[in-house]
Amino acid sequence: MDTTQDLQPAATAVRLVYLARLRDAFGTGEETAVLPPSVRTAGDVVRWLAARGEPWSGELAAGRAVRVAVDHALAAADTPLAGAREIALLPPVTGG
Amino acid sequence: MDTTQDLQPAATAVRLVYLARLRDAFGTGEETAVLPPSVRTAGDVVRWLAARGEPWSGELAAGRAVRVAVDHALAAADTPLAGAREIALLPPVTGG
Amino acid sequence: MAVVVTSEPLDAAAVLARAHAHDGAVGAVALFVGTMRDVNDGSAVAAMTLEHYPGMTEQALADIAAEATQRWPVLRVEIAHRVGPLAPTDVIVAVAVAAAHRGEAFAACEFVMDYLKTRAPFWKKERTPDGERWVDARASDDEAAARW
Amino acid sequence: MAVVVTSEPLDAAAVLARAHAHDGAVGAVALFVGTMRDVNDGSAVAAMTLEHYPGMTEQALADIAAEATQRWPVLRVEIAHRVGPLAPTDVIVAVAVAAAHRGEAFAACEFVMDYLKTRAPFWKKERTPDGERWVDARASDDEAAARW
Repeated sequence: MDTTQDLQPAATAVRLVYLARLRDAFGTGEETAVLPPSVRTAGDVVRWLAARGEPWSGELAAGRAVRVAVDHALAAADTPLAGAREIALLPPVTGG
Repeated sequence: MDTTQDLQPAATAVRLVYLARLRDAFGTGEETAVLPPSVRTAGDVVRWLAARGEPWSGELAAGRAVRVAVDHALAAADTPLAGAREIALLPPVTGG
Repeated sequence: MAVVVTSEPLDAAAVLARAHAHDGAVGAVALFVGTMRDVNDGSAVAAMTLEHYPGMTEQALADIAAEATQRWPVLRVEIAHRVGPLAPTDVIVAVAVAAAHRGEAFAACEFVMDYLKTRAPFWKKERTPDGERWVDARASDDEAAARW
Repeated sequence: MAVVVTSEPLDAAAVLARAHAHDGAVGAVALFVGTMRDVNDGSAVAAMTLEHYPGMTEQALADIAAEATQRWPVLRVEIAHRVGPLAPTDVIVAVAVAAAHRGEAFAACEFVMDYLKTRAPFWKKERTPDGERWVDARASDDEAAARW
């Protein structure tokens, strides 16, 4: 076993949720993923998913209006994910 | 007959209406009056009535908030009375 | 566009329904309902009488509604005002404005209320433990109306 | 203070009644009702589906209501939002705010709507003659929310 792994927090699975237009584009409403240790903030999640290539890269390109909710609360780009169980990607909302 | 009278418009009676607090203070809700020729504007009516003495002088003293409606339309102090049939004195309104 | 002045209890929901009118062009209805409080200026208020100036009242409300319609792209303005004796929690006034979008519905509704409060000939007389009293006009109402 | 998210038809009058609550401290209730239009961005709209994010939605609305209660001296904030399939003229959202005086009722109600429009996880998908389309967010909504 690589001993450097022991210095990282235990990797836990998070639920990723995609809503509305993003669900349609990604072809799925949710998945379970283990985030790499380098993904520490809400903004990191978006960049990490965008690196998967299309359709992720197009929908999540820098400048696209996508908001992140961490455990049901709207997050800023620098909101830490520590302990998050559910991370959702939201297109601009249009209710009301 | 005094011939100078012929130069004035024929004096016609107007209905004077007093509302709310003013009706209570004057002890009457309306009267019919023939205004003297010098009373030409909404402001003139207030000053003419104030000259009657108490309770008119107190309720209609300069600086008291009283509005005038001429034929059911709110009037400014310099609104002319020409042809008016009903002139109402209104305390500050408090509906709604 | 309709104006109602009545001594019967007001149904705010009916005023709302008349403004919306089941109209597919309407995306927003702002409704304001003024109700009788059981306390005012520190005194308990058991009852109130709303006096008005019959003949002028309806015209004043219609003029205010027309002014709102001129200033904002609204579809309908409905105003209903109670007169006569009232008890606490009774509806005094209901104003509903229907429009395509919410900004103009809110603005026009607030405008109508501000103008109504300073230009429509209604007067409140309250019955308190110390007897009857005419309600004083509020300077804040003049300031509100001066915004527009 | 209550939040309702439902796929059943909304009764705006019931939301209004819950806010007023037959409470003698209430002098003003501002109600906003958002309804489905039959046209948007130049296209006829025959039907709409309102998607939301169950679990977050109720929390987001409760947070917005709580924020309004902190910012203004209001007595009650009631929010009801429809989800699922809707037809033109259906009520999408109803927000009622009860307060002693009208200024704070209007302000808090408008604030709730502006925040809801930019922070609550709802998405409209319209059915037009050209097919289904997700509704685009409006820049004017961001500007409205930025006022507060």
